[in-house]
Amino acid sequence: MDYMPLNFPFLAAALLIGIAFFIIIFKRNLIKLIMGIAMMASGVNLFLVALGYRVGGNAPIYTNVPPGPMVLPVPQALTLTSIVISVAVLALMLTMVIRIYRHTGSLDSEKSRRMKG
Amino acid sequence: MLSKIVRTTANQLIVFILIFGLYVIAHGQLTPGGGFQGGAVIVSGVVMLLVAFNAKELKKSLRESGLSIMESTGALIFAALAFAGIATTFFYNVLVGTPIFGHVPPTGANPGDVWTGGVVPLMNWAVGIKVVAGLSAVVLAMALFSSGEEMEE
Amino acid sequence: MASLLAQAPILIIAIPLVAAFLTPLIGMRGDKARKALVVGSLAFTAFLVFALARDISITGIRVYTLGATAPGLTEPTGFMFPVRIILEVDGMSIFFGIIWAIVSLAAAIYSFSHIASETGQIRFFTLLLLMVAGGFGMMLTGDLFNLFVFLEIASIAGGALIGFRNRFGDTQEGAFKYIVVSAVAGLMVLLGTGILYAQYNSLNMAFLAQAIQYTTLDKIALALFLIAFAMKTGMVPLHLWFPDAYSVAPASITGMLVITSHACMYAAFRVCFTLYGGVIDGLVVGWIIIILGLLTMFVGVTMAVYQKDVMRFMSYHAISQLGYMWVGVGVGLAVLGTPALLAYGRDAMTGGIFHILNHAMYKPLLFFTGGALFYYTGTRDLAKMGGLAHKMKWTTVLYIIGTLSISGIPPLNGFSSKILIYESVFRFNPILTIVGIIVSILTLASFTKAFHSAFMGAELPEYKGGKEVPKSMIIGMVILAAGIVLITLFPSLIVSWALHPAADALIDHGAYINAVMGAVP
Amino acid sequence: MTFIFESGYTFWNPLIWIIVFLVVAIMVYFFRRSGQKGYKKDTDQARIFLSGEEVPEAGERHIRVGNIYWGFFETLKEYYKQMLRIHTGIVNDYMLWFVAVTVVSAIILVVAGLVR
Amino acid sequence: MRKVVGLILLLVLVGFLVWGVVALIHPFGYPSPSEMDDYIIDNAQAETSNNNVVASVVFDYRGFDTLGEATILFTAVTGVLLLLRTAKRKEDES
Repeated sequence: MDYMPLNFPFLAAALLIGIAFFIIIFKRNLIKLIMGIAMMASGVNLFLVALGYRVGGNAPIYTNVPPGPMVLPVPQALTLTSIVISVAVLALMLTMVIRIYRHTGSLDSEKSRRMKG
Repeated sequence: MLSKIVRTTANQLIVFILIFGLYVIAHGQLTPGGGFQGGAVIVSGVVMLLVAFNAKELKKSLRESGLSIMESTGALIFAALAFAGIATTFFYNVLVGTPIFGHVPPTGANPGDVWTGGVVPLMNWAVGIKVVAGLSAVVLAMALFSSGEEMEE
Repeated sequence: MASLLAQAPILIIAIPLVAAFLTPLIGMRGDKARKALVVGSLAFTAFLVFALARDISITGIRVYTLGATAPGLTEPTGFMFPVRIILEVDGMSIFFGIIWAIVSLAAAIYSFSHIASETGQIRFFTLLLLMVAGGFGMMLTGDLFNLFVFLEIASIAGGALIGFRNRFGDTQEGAFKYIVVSAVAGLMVLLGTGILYAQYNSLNMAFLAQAIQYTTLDKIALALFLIAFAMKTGMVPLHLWFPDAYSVAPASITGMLVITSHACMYAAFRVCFTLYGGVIDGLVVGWIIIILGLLTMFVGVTMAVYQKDVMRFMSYHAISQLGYMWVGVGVGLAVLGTPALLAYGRDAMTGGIFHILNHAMYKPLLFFTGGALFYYTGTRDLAKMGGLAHKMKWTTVLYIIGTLSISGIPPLNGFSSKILIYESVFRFNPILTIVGIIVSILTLASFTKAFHSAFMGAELPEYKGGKEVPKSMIIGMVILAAGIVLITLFPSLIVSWALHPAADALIDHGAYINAVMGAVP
Repeated sequence: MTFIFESGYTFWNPLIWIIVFLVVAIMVYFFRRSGQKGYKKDTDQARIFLSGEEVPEAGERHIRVGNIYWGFFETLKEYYKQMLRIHTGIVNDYMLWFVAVTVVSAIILVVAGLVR
Repeated sequence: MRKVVGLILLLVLVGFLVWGVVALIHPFGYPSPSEMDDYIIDNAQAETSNNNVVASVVFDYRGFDTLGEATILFTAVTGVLLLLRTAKRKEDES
């Protein structure tokens, strides 16, 4: 495709981030909250990797590459880093939720809360 | 523990997953892939074993202290490779031009040569070791914890 | 020595990192080896930080290009843009580095006996060293994405350490809140970085500062950066996670978390003053910061008076004190465009930065004394304490030093920074000073209350048998108290050696750009 | 090595304060010492006297944290009620505040850019 | 009340993001300044002797980020193992 109307990939990223914020604000279940954060990470990653696309570009790897322009390599590297970071954060969050469930017997962010004020 | 068919199949499949993962790690400088991706592929094999057998069985062959040491070693190798160039600067690619992984490929499209990349392939291996050990430790620990097993300190 | 100094910026980050990787291997050989490794690496790092600080005060901004053929070669030959990651150390970064080096050393020594009865110590110290490395990375880097990576290292290590005492449910809750907040803040920082990358195709702060246009997208990115870092700092409507996380962590980690929150404040200053330095609408952003800062001061202290949990009480005070720094530096930002007031702006910024230094000394000290109370009594509830001064003589004296310092009682150091803020801010808007003085009075009142209920009174029967806390905890506290005494005695030296260079480094963003984009050596 | 600290308008010297404190401390020490001779441990003299009433136990004598500054909290009751309503302790609310402040500051920044 | 305010704020936020990506950012597929990436594409083979440009960015040009990333994974693994340890306390010596 030569020209993409309305920048659909960027639009998808923005909507993903919006939906993720909706989940994080309105869903009281802690697991859903974590899913929201995962979704937000995906949205940001999609935004980053879409920044580097060039029309008709090849992957930036010279092994047997057909002639033509190449897409930008730096956003891909950033996305790679950010994916691993989000995996690490998710693993830690899930561990904490397991622990919270063991202690309070609830996954609701209001019922499992002990500290306020 | 699932049925015998599943266990036998998993036992056979793990070899192929392992080989594919190692291939992805080893060709990180030539094809899409690298340490993180290949490591993740291998860990998916570990997860398959975890589903087929249970965490208690797997704990016998994968000890957590061993995984911890392996992970530290991988990280240390990575840091040491970065430190290798400190005579010029940190992260300087010292191996370019030497016989080990030092061939400079021709500019532009080429069929690819495994002995290229300088320190990059070695770093890929270090990261691969690290990711395999680290992620399997996490998966194993979570599985052990949720099945109520005691974990070693 | 000279070559060590040439590599100092990277070694400051790499040594704690490598020590952290080594800890699981060496830690198995026993307590002694582990403690030697932790203290040795941190002490060597502190030495390097001081050496680098001295060098920078002589030679100016230091850049270090990772992976280039020479550390000073920031741009590829014949091109006008940086490609590699560049560490850039100026007066402001090394100022924070000094604070971080001192406090992390004190916290490591303090935690030797504070957590001696717990399991999982090897992993505790691994994470502590990783947190140190993350903090140094945030302070020394000159690259936006690298800043994000180190922000995440510091927050993940901090989050795991908050949940260290995993047999209590509330620690897990505090850790979860912390990690959720830092994950969202980190992702927003990444989104802002992506927006800037899309427009200027670079991640280097100096290059971006030179190229930035202040388009609408840049404004959105500025809002994302500013509010995300402000949330990590604990600015008022976003402070709600702060007491939850800080009160449940082991006391040594709480002391370090204070400094990571200062590191996030450093990042916010760096974004406002350097990255957007040439184009920023200083009055608007300055007023946003000032209003939120006033709210921070006031709400923090009034909530603190109300608290009954000793660590929670001190966390609300930390929030309130952070407000002083925001106001001081916010005034500096607001008058950046008006040359008539610039001298006062510089004074206000110096005061705000001075307050950061003071706060970094007395707040960890107070948290450590709170941890000592917890160690002695096994509870954080002030209502269950009383008469502890009979047994804990050292802790009492150190608590008094911290209290006088935080409430700004002369001659202690808190007074010098507060008077600097009051006088210069009064010229900008007198209301700010009035609020500041009210907050200071409330601070003294609430600390008197806590002092009375914990230390004064007759010796309670349930605490008759105890002893003073172990030596290493006292050493950790004494290091920070010595810092307070030193600043108290020589405020003018500190101002001229450390604070004016730091404030000037923020104001003079041209020098920061030139260090990277200038003539290639 | 100068002790004087100049703050733009005024200057002040921590050394003077320290000397004043030292003098006060020495005076306190002398006053205390002058009464020390008549003080004997473990006699009726050292016991608490409460108009002849029964003296309560140590634990009940101590004024606990909840009773200090009662009047202050009574006066500011409404303020604290509002404050505690905000401090819910639910993670979702924290994120709502973040969105709120981000959106408001973004609007301020963009609008201020249009006005100027 | 909370729901209404939250939804309005969320809509404004999404509005900002959508406005930004539809009207303000460069059209998808045409990254307007790309000098740094072009430099890397052109010189990665000669400088790092690497066919895979992404790998040379990940491990060479931005290798420090990758060290940080590996550190984050290490941190998370250590943290998970720390939090999941069986919470037994050593006997108090004091």
